[in-house]
Amino acid sequence: MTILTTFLPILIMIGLVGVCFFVIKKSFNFKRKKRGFGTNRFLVGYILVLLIATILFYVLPDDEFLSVPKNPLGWSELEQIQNNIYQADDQEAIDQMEELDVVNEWSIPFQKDELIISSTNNGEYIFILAEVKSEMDNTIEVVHYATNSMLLKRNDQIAYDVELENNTLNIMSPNPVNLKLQHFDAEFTTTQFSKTAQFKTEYFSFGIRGPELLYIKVPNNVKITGDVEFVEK
Amino acid sequence: MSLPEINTWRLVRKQHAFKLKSYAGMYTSLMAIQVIGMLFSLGGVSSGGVSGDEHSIEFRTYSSNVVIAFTFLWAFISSILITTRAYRNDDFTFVTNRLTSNLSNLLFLLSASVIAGITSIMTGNVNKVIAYFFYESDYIIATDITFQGLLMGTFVTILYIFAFAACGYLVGTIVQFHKLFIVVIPTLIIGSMFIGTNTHDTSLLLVWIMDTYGKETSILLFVLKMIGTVGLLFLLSITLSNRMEVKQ
Amino acid sequence: MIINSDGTKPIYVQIAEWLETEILNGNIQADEKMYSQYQLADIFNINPATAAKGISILANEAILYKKRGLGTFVSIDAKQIILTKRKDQTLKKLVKDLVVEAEHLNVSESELIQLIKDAGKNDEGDEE
Amino acid sequence: MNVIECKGLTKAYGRRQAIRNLSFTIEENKITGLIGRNGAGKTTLLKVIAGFFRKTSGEVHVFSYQPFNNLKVSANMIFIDDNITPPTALNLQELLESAASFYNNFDMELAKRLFDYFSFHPKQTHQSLSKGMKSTFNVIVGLAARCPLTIFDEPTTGMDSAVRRDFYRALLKDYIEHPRTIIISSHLLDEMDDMLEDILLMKEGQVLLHSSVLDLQEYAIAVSGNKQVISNWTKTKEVLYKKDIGVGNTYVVVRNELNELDKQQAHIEGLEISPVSIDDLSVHLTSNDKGGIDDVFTRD
Repeated sequence: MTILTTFLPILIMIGLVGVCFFVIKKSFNFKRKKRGFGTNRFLVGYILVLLIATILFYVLPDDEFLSVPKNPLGWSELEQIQNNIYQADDQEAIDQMEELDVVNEWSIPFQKDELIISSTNNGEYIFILAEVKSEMDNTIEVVHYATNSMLLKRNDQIAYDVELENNTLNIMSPNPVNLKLQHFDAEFTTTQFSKTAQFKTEYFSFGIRGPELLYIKVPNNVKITGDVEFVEK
Repeated sequence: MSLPEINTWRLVRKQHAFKLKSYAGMYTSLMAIQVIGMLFSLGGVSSGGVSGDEHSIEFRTYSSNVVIAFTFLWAFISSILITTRAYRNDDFTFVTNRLTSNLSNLLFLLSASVIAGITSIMTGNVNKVIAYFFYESDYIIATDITFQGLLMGTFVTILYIFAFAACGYLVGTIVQFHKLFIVVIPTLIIGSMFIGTNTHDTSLLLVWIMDTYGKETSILLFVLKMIGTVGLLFLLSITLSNRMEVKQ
Repeated sequence: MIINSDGTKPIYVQIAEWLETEILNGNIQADEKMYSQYQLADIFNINPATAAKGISILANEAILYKKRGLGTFVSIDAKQIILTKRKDQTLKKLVKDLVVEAEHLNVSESELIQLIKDAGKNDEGDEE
Repeated sequence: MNVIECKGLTKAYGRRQAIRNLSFTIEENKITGLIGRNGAGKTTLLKVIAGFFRKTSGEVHVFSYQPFNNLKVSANMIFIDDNITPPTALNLQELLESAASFYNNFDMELAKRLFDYFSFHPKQTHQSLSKGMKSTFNVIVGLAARCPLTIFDEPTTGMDSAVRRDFYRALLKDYIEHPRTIIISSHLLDEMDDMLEDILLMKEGQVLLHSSVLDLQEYAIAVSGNKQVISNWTKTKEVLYKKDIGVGNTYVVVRNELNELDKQQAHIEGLEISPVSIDDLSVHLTSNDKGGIDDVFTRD
């Protein structure tokens, strides 16, 4: 078995070379035709297809495209972000973290004096921090932060949502989705000398978006219970 | 009787022009092999997936890499073909000697490599456009390449293709020198792939090639290495064939 | 004239004879320029060197003369020379053959002379 | 001035010597016929002259250069044979244009006129032509190129006799207009001996005879008559060919060293004397046996 697995790629390669040799040799005999659909026209057609595709490709609306992060984060950096979040004293400290971006904000009117925070998430990748405001403005503010150096940080299919139901704040994880991703890569001959960011599957080893954070601020008369950690002021 | 002086370089250029027209098989075979390469990469040159508790991601990568690899093969094989009898003596119908014949072949292979390099880079766009319009996707992620980067990439591709052509040309010339090499050379190449497989998992030759050329990160050094290699290969071919007779 | 290439007579001899006939017929007058070897080569589809030999035969016999840089011309007494030559060589040889053949066939001399006389009567006026 | 000079020229393939110890010179602006049977080494000799093959030993000079791999020789020489396989990607028109770009003296107008005369179509491809048409196209290129040295190796293969005649005529006319050194190899001497100046007769890789056509026409003489008389008569002569006719008659070809007296003597003995065409002569000289094919059947 091991011998087979060692030599199989080589055998496949040799086979492929053989097929290519056959194809090249067959098509090498350029036969000129007096009339009819000659080889010449195939060549012209081929060049046209290439040109059209190239023009089309460069007029594609590339603002829709995501770009590969220039400095993808590794395990240690991601852990550092987690630690920083843990140790954050207040929202100001969070805002100062370069690695985090605000993805979404909610401001929800709240009259009651007890808030239960419920999360369907097991809390692996999202931190839920709460702070009791000094004012009594009858408003709950929620800010969603996500790691900005990850591939997917846009707020659509995989966005968290919050919903108030009586005195329960439901934090709803995005529904599990199967995302399809097209990666338009540059050629290896191009990337050999251009210092471009390379797309790697490791980006996903820490989840899709890296550490995320929901920062909840409640009026000071409200008592909070549930899946939440408190930020002492 | 005084004979007119022959300007070698002018003759080489004439032969080059002649070969650009008459070796049209190079273009058709290039097209055939690139179309095959494109078909191979229709579903993406590589694909993979990650699935966690929340979501799973499937991704497909589109690029010309497969086509470029196929084009390398094309350069190698078709350079062998133009050293075969049917093509080798084409220019001996008209004015030539070994040197001008080889030099014009070199020029022709360079021209063909330029065409092949540009088209092979362009084929990636065909795959990307097809993927964009016909395949469903939630996200498109594109490797950012500046125009300058693209030009350099094309240039590097051309160099690689030309190097493969030079290899093929040498192999073809050696085979023309003695038919025994038809057996010897493939045996050596295939054999070299197995050498080192037990300890290294990959062939020592391939590792060396990858280290010398593929992992070179300085463009200047890379160009110098390529020019040196190609020059050496052609020099060998020319030296060998300079003693060969024209058999029709 | 179509060159007879069955080998009975060398082509340059045929060329020479053709030229002689041209002169005898008056197609080329005395002191007129003779065909060049190239013209002859073209007319008869032969190598110019062969044609040149035909011309040089006639030049040796003084039927033609060469003017340096101008070409070959017909001599004044070309006709006379040709006639004498044909009489001396061609006719004598024919007669010799005739005599030998007559001996083979046991034809007596007087019989032969009678035959010649008869033939002469029939052909009278054909040729001068 | 000599265009081609060979001295002791030998070309061997392994042990077999295709041509051996050849010595001859060909002068400028002559049409030479290279005559010999198949395998006599004609093509090998021509390819050595053309610079395609390397000599094994001896000397060969073309325009006083060593021809092998020589650009100057190549530029002033064109080699036409029936193995020419031009690129399949080019049509006839483009082939003519290519040839014109390589040869300085190429006469496109002549090429065009011959092209039309032989009813070629510019868009035709060479590989679509019949064998005879291929040869015809090749000789058009060979003629129009007007190279100082023009070599035709069996140029008329596949041509019908009318085309052959046209070709020889065209060759001669163009040669008269533009004298140059031409070598034509053929085993069909009959049709072209009139336009040749010299003949180089080859046998088994060697030069048997190199002389002008004019001399060759008088080289030998044929005598036929009674077997007994002939055998007496030929005792002192060099017999080149001998063939029995009927029961008591013989036909012999002898070296022409006869004077008028000899001829008269022969005549008196009842022998018939006739000239030998150079075509027949070349056949007699190059045959392996004095009796020719008949000898194969008369052994007992």
